[in-house]
Amino acid sequence: SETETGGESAGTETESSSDTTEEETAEVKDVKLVLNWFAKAQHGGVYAAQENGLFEENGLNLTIEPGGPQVSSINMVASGNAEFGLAHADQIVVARNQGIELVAVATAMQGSPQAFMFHKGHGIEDFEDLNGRKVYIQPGITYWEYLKTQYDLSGVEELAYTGQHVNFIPDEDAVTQAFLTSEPYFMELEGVEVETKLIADAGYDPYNVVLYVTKDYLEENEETVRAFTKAFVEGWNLYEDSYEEINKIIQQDNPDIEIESLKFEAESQADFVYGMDAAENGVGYMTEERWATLIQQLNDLKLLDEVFDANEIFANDYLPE
Amino acid sequence: MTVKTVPTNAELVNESSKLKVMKGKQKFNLKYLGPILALVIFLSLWQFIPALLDIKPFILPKPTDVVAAAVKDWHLLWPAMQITIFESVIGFILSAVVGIGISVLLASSRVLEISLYPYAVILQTIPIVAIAPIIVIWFGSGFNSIVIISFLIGFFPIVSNTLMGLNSVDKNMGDLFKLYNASKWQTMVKLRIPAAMPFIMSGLKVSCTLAIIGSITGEYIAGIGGGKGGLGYAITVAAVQLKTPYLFACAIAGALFGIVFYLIVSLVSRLVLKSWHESAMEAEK
Amino acid sequence: MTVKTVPTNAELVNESSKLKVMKGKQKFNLKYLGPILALVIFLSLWQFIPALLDIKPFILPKPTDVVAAAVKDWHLLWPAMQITIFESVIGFILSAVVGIGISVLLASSRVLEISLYPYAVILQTIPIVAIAPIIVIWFGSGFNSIVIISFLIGFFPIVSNTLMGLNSVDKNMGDLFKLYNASKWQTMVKLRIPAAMPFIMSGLKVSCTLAIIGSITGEYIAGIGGGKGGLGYAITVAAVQLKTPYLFACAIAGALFGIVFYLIVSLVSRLVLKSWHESAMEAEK
Amino acid sequence: MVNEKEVVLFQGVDKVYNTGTVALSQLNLSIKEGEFISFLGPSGCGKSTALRMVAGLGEATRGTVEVFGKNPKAVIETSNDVAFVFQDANLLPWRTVLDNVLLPLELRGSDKKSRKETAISVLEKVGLKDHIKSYPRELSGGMRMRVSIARALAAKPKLLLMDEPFAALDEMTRQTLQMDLLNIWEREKMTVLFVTHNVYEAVYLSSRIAVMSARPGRLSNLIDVDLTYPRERTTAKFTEYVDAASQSLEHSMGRKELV
Amino acid sequence: MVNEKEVVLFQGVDKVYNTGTVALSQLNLSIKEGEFISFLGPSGCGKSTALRMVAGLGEATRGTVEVFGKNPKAVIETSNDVAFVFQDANLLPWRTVLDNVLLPLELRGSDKKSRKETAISVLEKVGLKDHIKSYPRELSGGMRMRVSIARALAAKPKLLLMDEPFAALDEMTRQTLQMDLLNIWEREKMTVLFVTHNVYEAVYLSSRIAVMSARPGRLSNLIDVDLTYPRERTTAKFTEYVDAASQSLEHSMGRKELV
Ligand SMILES: Nc1ncnc2c1ncn2[C@@H]1O[C@H](COP(=O)(O)OP(=O)(O)OP(=O)(O)O)[C@@H](O)[C@H]1O
Ligand SMILES: Nc1ncnc2c1ncn2[C@@H]1O[C@H](COP(=O)(O)OP(=O)(O)OP(=O)(O)O)[C@@H](O)[C@H]1O
Ligand SMILES: [Mg+2]
Ligand SMILES: [Mg+2]
Repeated sequence: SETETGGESAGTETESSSDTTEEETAEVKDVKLVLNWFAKAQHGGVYAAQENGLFEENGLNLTIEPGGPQVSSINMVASGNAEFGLAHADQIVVARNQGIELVAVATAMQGSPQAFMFHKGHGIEDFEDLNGRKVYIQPGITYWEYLKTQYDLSGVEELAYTGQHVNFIPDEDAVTQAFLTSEPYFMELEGVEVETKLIADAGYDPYNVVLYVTKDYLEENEETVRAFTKAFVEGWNLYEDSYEEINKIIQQDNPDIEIESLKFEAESQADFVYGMDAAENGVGYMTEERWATLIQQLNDLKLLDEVFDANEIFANDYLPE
Repeated sequence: MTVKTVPTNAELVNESSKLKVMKGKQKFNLKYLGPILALVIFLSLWQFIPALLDIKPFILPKPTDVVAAAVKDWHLLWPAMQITIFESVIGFILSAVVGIGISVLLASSRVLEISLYPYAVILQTIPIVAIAPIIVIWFGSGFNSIVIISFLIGFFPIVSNTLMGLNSVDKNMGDLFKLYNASKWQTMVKLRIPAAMPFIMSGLKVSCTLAIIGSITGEYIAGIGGGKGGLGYAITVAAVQLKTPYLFACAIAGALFGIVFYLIVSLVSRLVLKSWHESAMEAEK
Repeated sequence: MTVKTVPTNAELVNESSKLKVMKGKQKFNLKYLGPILALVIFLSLWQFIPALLDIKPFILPKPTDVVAAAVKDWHLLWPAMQITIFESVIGFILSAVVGIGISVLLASSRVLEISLYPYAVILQTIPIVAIAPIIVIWFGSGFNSIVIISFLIGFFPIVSNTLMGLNSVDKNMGDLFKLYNASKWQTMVKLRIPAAMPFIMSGLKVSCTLAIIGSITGEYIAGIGGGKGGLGYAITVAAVQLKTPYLFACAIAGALFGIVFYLIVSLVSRLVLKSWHESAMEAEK
Repeated sequence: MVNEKEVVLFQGVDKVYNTGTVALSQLNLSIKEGEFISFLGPSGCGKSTALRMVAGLGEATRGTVEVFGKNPKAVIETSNDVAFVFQDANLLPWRTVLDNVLLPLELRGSDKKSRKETAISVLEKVGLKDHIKSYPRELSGGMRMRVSIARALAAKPKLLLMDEPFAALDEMTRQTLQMDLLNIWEREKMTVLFVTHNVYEAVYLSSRIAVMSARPGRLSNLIDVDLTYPRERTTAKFTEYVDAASQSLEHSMGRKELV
Repeated sequence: MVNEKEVVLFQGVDKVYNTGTVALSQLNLSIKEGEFISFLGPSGCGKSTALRMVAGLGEATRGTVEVFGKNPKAVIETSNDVAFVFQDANLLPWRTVLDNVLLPLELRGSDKKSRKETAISVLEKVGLKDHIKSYPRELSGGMRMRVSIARALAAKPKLLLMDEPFAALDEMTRQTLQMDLLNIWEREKMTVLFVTHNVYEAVYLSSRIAVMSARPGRLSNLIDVDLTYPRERTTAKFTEYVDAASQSLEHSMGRKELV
């Protein structure tokens, strides 16, 4: 029912899209965004936009709902419990194969900060060096499937990643999955020296923290999506310089996280957010080529039944100029 | 003084035995009709409500979707089930043996009980997710840790029930044992344990189903080690890949195994209690 | 015919009452000494073994580390505990009410029991992680879902125990009710439920501790929604940040709450059973 | 007896338990309204079994048992006319003495105030007025049995079944209760089936005595006691009946030894 | 009695239960080795309470109880000399008749083969040889009580406590068991404390009769029965004792009414 009412109001919006300032201020729309984790610097843009009133300016009344270890934002968006979600690009592609038609409208990160983490001096040159070592990896995670098709990893002792590193730390030879933007910092804090190797080095580099909606929602609420995306991107731009203040807001939603760790995350993710393609095309920008590559890769992994056109799954059209 | 003798009315007897046969049939019908009807209703609701409300299979798959997924990926599902079954059974046996053992120990001394029982409660209430890494450090990743987690979850219901049972012995029977100078151990073996049997059995029933939850959760939090993954692993993978129908197939496989496990334990319970306890006794009139 | 009368030996009495006082004191000592000793031994082992083996605090924190972390982050820990307590209590009350209600319903008809009981077992054995998405979709992320998960975990031990109790009524008492033409409902209220009380109470004890596990796990799998996070959230975030001492503080807070919750339920259980059941009765001689 | 309505009818009743024990064999007996019939017989001859059948709590393996011309099960399911003093007190441990006695009245849904009065008055009769607030475990064996008797009397049944109700009582209490019971029986015109091992008691109370033999349980003799109430235990006629009953009982047991 | 060793001694014993009931008041009684003493008294006068104290299962509120010169608790904790036939059968429902009787022998750890022989022989004595494989719930009330008696006899105690053991039995079984009991008592030289409501039984069995009164339970009379065993129930002397005991009992109960 939520989608229906959304659809009606969207209809009126598209008709009078030329001069809508009056209507937009008159009619504030309630929308919900599900994060892909508890609030972090990854979501800095959202909080910056919220804090600076960008959503309100665009006629949106936003509720932010944090995710969690087992919370699937895709399920919540697909079922209509939320309008917007954040997820990684490969999750969005896989979802489509299950009949969940989503459209990515902006990405927070231009690449994937997903990496392997090693004890210092125990790093790897090549992914095949993982053989013979313990690797803590989340069961089913797609990049691991990808690596297994690219390299012979039959000698790896695969262990489940559980969100803790207590088993990794004492074992010099162990390898664990990690986010470049967070785990290494905590290791340093505890005096554990580590190195990292980006998964992207293997050629698997999906966009991370991607803003998406369902295809149906998009078709009926183009203006809302446009407004949201605008606020999202502008929020990221504001975050670049004001992250120290915004982090305090983030911490209100995730009080257990240390402000220093948010700072580290914000600084180490800057290149992913503002660098690469974003340097040229602005924050949130995506390319057809990257999406097509990802689709092809996932198809090769048999995670897709068939290859489809990348344009069906992403759109730069809603990004602000 | 009068003795009245009425000959056995053969017809009457015949009729009554006919009645009994009919009654037996009706009982049979009810006994099987009920569950079958319930199943049919349940499955049709599940099949048609999503269809009617247009709920997508990735949110709530219909039974047919689930069956299709199970058939398609049977070669993955079956081995996963076997692993989970194995882990759960071992975990359950561990919780039964250790649980009953510890209860007997605690019940044998009031001091021990009040000193150590809190730790049994802690074992139950401490969030296993939090201590999983320590379990892994001690027992290694994979099978051992999974079994330990399954054990930890199933352990407390047995302890709680067994202790309750051991402490609720009929006072007069206790007096009997006191009088005959029974040792603590004799009282335990010959009086308290038999008297606690109904409680113990109820604990075992709860705990056998928890053992499954335990081993599935265990695979989540303790990893699968070097070995093959069970249902927990399969569920994680299915969740990551958003294969909801297969995820449901895994969940239902777990649930079905749970029911079978439960039935087996119930059967054993009936056999054990048969000789004396009301709940297991066919009332004879 | 002889009547021998020996006057009360006042001294003798005095002596025996002195003896009783001493005995009382000894009992007191044992009652408190045991747990205290156990606690001291447990804590010292935990304190010194990591120190001896040079285990770092972020792998296995010592009690002092844990206490320090708890004190330092008390402003985070206390609100998290409050939330978890609230969720667990609501979840527990739900499972108690629904569990006992359903058991009574099932026990009132054999057909209902065999038709529906399997679904109660399913509710227990179905891996909650697997159906979490559906729970979240139906009940929303956060509080509601967490309570539902806590309820689902605590529900079955109550059903299993209550059913066992309702079905193990003394046959002679059952006959009495039959004879006096008691309705099903009267038999339930005046005979079966009171007779099942010890079983129900044992189920409640198990389930109150499970409710905590449920609400902590619930935050993992259903998120915290719009609300503030409880211990499950705190544990997750602490794990990522390698704040192992704080993680332990959270886990222990959960366990302590579990013990307190358990003690409260036990107390209620004693009060309820007091008037008649052996396990709760101070044997009078 | 003036009234000739049949209250209980055993017709060729056999009872074989699951275990193979033949508890009753070819029991034929018709009991008329207003009768006070006592069952005498060796331990294990099936007296309790027979009473349980009349109460609808057991089924005959062969033959029929009728109460008020109907199936006993139907009788207890449709009326409150039968009360039973079981061989053991069978009290609910979680109810006080008073609440135990109130039970049949509660189940019948009678008026709250009047039921309490009834209960207290029967408890007074059995000498337990001072213990109405006690729990069964706080009572002596004989007191528990008296509560059970009070419970049955409070129900004001048309058919009263009593299985060795006075066995645990001292002679004096016993005699008081015997007199009370006879008074109630005469006033309420109930039918009483009474099991006892005490021949004096049987003769003192009953209008008819059924003597049973064991292995398998059979009716071996029926003795009509033609004495007016209230009876004197010291008359020659009384002693005669006692001797007759004793002999009949001994005879029935002797026969058992032969089988 | 030749032997003058004291087996049981009550010295100024009071028993007040938690509930405030005064079950015994100023009980003074000394029982010598080899005595057969019966307790007669109204229901609820404290007979079972007194026996439980002797068995070490209850504590005196005031005064002392000694058995074999020691604290009763110490006695049961160090020896197997005391056996108790409780007022209700108190059988373990999960054990067969045979296993119930074997229990005290098992607990004592006696030889496996001989204990089975002992058990079967006492079961034969109480007429239950054919039921040794039955479970308690498959027995009649009287049969259960007989199992309980067999269990106590199988223990071959020096001090035997019996709380209305024969109340649920028919006269004939009762007389047989009375004779058996007397035989065993004479052969084994045990001391027996016996509670009964049957004055004939008390006179037939006991060397001494303790008559008690109620509210609070007190010893009101001690009657030495100077008759040789085996006794004849029909002699004038016997009847004299019965009358004396009955009167004493009535008197004691009359006194109660006055209080
Ligand atoms: N539930 C049962 N299952 C099997 N056998 C039984 C059952 N109840 C009674 N019996 C057997 O049936 C016979 C008759 O038992 P019943 O209780 O009717 O005897 P009774 O005449 O009341 O004896 P008593 O005077 O000792 O109470 C006995 O041999 C007993 O063993
Ligand atoms: N556990 C108990 N708690 C409180 N009061 C009790 C308890 N046991 C017995 N009494 C009370 O003590 C008194 C004596 O009881 P006891 O059982 O000794 O009587 P008794 O002489 O054996 O009677 P009976 O012949 O009826 O068996 C009774 O008034 C009874 O109510
Ligand atoms: Mg009987
Ligand atoms: Mg008594």
